[in-house]
Amino acid sequence: MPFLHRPTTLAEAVDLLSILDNAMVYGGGTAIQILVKQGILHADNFVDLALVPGLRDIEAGPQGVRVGPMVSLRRMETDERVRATVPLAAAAYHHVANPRVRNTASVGGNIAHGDYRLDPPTALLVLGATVEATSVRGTREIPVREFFTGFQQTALEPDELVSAIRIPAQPAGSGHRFEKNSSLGENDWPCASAAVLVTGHEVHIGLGAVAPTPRHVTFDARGLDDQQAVDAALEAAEPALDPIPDVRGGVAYKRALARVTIEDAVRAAWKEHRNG
Amino acid sequence: MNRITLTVNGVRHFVDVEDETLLLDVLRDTAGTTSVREGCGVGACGACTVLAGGTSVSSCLALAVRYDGAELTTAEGLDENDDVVSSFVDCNAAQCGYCIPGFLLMSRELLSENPHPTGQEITDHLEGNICRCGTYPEIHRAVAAAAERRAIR
Amino acid sequence: MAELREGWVGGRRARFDTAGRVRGLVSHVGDQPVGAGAHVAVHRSTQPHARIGAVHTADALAMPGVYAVVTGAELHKQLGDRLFTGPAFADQPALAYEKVRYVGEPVAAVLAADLATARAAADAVYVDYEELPPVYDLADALTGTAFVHEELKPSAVFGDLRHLHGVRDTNVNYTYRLRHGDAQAARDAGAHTVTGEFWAPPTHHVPIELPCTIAWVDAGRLEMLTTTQTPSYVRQTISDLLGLPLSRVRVTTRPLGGSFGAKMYDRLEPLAAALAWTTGRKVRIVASREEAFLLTTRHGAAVTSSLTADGEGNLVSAIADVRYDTGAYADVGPRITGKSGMVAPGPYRIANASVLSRCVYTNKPSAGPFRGFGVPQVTWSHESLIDELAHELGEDPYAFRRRHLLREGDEAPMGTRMHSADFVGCLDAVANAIDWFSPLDRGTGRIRRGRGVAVGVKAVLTPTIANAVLQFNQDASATLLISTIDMGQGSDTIMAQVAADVLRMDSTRIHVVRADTDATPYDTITAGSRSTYHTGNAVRRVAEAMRDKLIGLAADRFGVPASDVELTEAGLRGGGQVVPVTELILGHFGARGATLTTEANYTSKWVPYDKETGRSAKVTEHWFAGAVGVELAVDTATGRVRIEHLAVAGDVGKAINPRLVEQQLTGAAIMGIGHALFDQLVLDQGQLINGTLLDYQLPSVRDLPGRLTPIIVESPHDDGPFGAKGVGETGILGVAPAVANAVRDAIGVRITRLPLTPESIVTALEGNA
Amino acid sequence: MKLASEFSVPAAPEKVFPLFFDPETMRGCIPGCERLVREDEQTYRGTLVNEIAHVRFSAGFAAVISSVTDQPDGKAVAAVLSGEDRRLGSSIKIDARLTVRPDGEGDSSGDSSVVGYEMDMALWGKLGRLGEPIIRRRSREVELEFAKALAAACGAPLDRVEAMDSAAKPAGGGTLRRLAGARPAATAPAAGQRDPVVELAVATQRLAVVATAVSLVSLLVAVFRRGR
Repeated sequence: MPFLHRPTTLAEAVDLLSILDNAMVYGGGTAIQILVKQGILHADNFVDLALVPGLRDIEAGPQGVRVGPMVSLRRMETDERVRATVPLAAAAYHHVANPRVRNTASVGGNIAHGDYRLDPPTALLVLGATVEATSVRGTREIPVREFFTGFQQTALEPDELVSAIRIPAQPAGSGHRFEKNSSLGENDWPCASAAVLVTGHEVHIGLGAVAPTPRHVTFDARGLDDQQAVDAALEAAEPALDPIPDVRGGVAYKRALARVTIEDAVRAAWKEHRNG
Repeated sequence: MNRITLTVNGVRHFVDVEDETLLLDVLRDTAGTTSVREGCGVGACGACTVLAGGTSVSSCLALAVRYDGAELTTAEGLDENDDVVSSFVDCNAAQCGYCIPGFLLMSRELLSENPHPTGQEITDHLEGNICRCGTYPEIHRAVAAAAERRAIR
Repeated sequence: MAELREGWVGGRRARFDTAGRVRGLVSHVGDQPVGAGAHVAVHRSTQPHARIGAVHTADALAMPGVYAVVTGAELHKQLGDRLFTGPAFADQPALAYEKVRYVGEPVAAVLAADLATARAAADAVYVDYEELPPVYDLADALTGTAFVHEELKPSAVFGDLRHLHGVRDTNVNYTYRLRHGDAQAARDAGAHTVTGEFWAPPTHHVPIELPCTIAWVDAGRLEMLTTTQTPSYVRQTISDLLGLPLSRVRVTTRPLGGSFGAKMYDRLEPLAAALAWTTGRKVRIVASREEAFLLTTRHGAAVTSSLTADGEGNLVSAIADVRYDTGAYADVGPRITGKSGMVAPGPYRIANASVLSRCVYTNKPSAGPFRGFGVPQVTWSHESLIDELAHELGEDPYAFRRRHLLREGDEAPMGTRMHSADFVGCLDAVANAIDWFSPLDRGTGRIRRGRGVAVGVKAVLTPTIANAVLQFNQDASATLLISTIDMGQGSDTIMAQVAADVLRMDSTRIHVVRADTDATPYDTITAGSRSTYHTGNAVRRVAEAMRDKLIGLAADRFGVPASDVELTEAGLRGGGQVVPVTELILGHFGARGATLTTEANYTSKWVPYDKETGRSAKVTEHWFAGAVGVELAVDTATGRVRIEHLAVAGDVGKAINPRLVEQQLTGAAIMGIGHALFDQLVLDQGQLINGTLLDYQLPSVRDLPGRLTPIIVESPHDDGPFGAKGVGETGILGVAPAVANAVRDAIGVRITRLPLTPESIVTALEGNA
Repeated sequence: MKLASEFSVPAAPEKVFPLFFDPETMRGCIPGCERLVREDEQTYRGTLVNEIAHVRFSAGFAAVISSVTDQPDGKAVAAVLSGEDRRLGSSIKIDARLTVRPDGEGDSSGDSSVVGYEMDMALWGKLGRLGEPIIRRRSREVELEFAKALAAACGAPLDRVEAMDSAAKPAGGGTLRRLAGARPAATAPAAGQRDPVVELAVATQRLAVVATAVSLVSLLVAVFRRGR
């Protein structure tokens, strides 16, 4: 395993990232440990954020929540303020893997992994979240909608770390739904997932596992009834569907499942919005 | 080499570990708590579950240095009269038993967070543990029974 | 008294040490420290089929903490062709010698101070290969010109394989043929024929405990502690491998953390023994999960079959061409090919049957025994066919089966009569449980419901041998020595129940000794659901011998004939006197703590298959009969199947412990649900691509049916201990076809390839539309 | 694993072909190709090195031509490539078929070719265990890199090369015609139709695409560098 650095301040952490060769941020460590064991991760240095104070904070206000990178996924599903302010995000975090993984995996590591199948990015895309990226050069803000640049690639520079994620509060009266479908065991990775937010005038859809990156689409929902909204959603999502065939399904099946997932999620969110 | 302190089932251990040493190996080789077992090595089966400060962790993916100072509980640390243990026993919730300590600790965590779980909540909390003998029905009943026992007290 | 009876035959007592299992206090092989021993890691082939050139070990040897790097060539230099072992064919080397035959085959072994060093050093080994044409699948193997083995090498053990010795230019290592009547003519003349091309993929057992073997040399003897279901077999293999008398090999065991067939015959043991013997070091080998996937698998099997009825709906012909893909090494594949091929027509009265069953080498990880021993793969075929035939004839699939099922005394197509195999009782039980004849809400929109049933038949492994030794202690406790391995099925518990029932004693006072070939007597294997019947019979006999011995002592003491003495809970009673057992033995020996010893044997016999017809008047000691009924819902949009109710019935003759029998039935059904819906090993040109638990699909608590109903059917066997038979495999046989039949009922589509993934269902629906 | 695709190069076949005579050009086109030599009539050897996100991947590989076929609308060649990365304990073997034909549709000026490939790729060892989705995904990106480099080498104007990039954006269709999952057609070696010059050209081209596939391996290693 690479050398483990354990900085105790954020400044020290970004310094390390700027000077070390082949350094990688060690957050929750769940994904990294798996890759280490598979013998294919060849980082020379890990920069462990566990001892940096303040990175486990959740700040909540009427505008939204600001979440430190070392906050566990589990807290995102259980924290009352998160559940009240951004329930769609709480729902998506709840669906990741299993409770033990969610206890360990971190919000920052999860998004930095950039994997196309992860659940939380779908909700973060829909809610218009922002990633705070910090390096020795300072802190910049990256809209999540610009964060996923390629297959397991993100907008982060090698010397940057995720120092926070800010999620704007869900609008009052909006309807939301997170839907996830696996294609093999019930507890398998998703084969298609969709987070949907319906507000007074538009619908946002975040898609997981149906393309090489998490995808976001939106459309104007004014004047539509529920069936029209579903049709509009499927039409809007169509160009975003670009599934990778694998043991969990071929392209045709994954597209079909994505459409079912979108339809179910839009219907449920639409209904909640109407009833809400 | 790092010197860390782990409290395992109430006993303090002072251990020298490498950066890469996994909590699983410290628990098995140093603390001698062999109920913590490697089943998959990737956090997917739950056989290596340990409670750290009451929170479930896959010890096969956990760096030991990160648990310096932690209070750890393994299945050995639970009393035979513990509600969850006795419910598992009474419900016959073990065949070969290899995975059961992991289920036991997950159940403990669930009931400490949620004393009256629904059937779906029990399922949700145990989803990441594999019992290849297929003892799920008995385990599910045991968790519900433990919740009832606690409620009666 | 009632408590005492809970521990006798028919009682529902809990397993030994459930509390210890729950808290993880039962120790397993991997928990044993090895002290200064060497940890072993294996360098594996990156070629499916290649000649081995140079094996470069210098980099590995130069690493600090590495003791030795051993290659197949080095082992062969010392052990010669004894390096090749296997239960049916002596074809598998402990380390690849001259050739590699699958991706992941062990090529070199590193011995090091710790496991991490050993694994790093194993990565540093590299090998020059000369590629050979690979054989990836059954089609390649049967029609191509590349051969996995130069010639067939049947092991010395089996006389019926002798004629295969030295046969060249084939990948078929064993062929079983059944010819009963003229199946082809009957098919041609029949009124209704259904046909199918069925596929059951390779799968893995995935017991959660990883395989582990520790071996060392002690005073010129090779000793080992290992995760195995077959200690007696392993002792023989190691004896043959090292050229030692059996008395100089000791195999010891601990309870297994699950196995299901994964930990038997030649796994880590030959390599561990060879390394310990040739280096003199104590060695420990533990497989990682990824490695465990390569040690053995369940046979992928293709079945091309037909079933024909005449104008009156009588079954007149069953034809099956069965191909088992056994991978690079035969393991027990030839036995599976025969035992399972012979039941390919199914448990039905069929006038004419023809089966061709072949065991085929390919360049893939070896396939071996797995719960069901090849029978689920043929059950998949015959239970799909008879269902389809019922549909074709417009008959109810349950009633059609029931009409044709074999009854007590009927001769099955392979020539053996049925006894204690209540197929009708099992089928009725599951049909009742799922309310087969009640109206079903079939659904109108996206969700469609259906019901299905399936019946399974399997023969117990025959002939086999079981032995038992009983020491009755002066304090009225007992020590039972058998070589049955408790791997979760509860054998230690039920064997104690059998002995306690005979000896009218408290079953918790009987300790069952863990198999240790220095102490416990020979037992063929713990597998194929054979232990309850065979070892159970040996235990019953050894207890009866002890009872007779105690009665003899009491008769002497009372001065009455033995026939006047009776063993009761209170002690020995006769001639108006009663003496507690403790006092009887104390009086006999004049010493506290003394022991009485008895021993007993049970050996089953068979009549070998007729060479021409494949038939036998007694092909098996007894039959397993089971049935599964399923009610399920199909989401036609996603293709996902939700099983709402699954009922599983097994005829166990007599349940020694109904609680454990029910658990075996439900546990097998849950494993079967995985096989039905998603569980499979995916290989791409010889490379396993889903060999981690992140990708390999196992049933979790989320995959449970809404209801799961185990049903015990008891049709006592004349020769079983108290009428009992085993149950470990019965529950799994019919699960996949019952699910597929219910899917057929729900959406009108017949799927013939397992697993029934949502994609396969959606695709089939589209094809049907 | 079967991979198949085709892409357009903004140059006529007559312009594309000569480039394949030049190992230097090919070396420049194949992502990560450091060395490429012709050993004999049928055999080529090369080295692929990739340094992406700090990971250095190095694999020696060999390509052996098994057949060359003239077809009514172009040329086809079949080859077998094998390579090995010892450090990662992995081997790769590819049965591949490559075709080049004039682009009938689209470009009205006629200065366009379609390069098609069908590969049956076996990846054994550590990398093989990772499964196919990553490789499939990476194959598209590597293909695009190769196609762009080839187009540039053909002397296509820079704006057209850049246009390939945008046209190849996911779900864009256009220049990149993805046929993933298509089964390779059988290739019958046509005796008597061999043209040594063409053979060499197409062989090298074949080699290029095959090598492109090998470089997928290096790219997917890079994938994991970025994992968190």
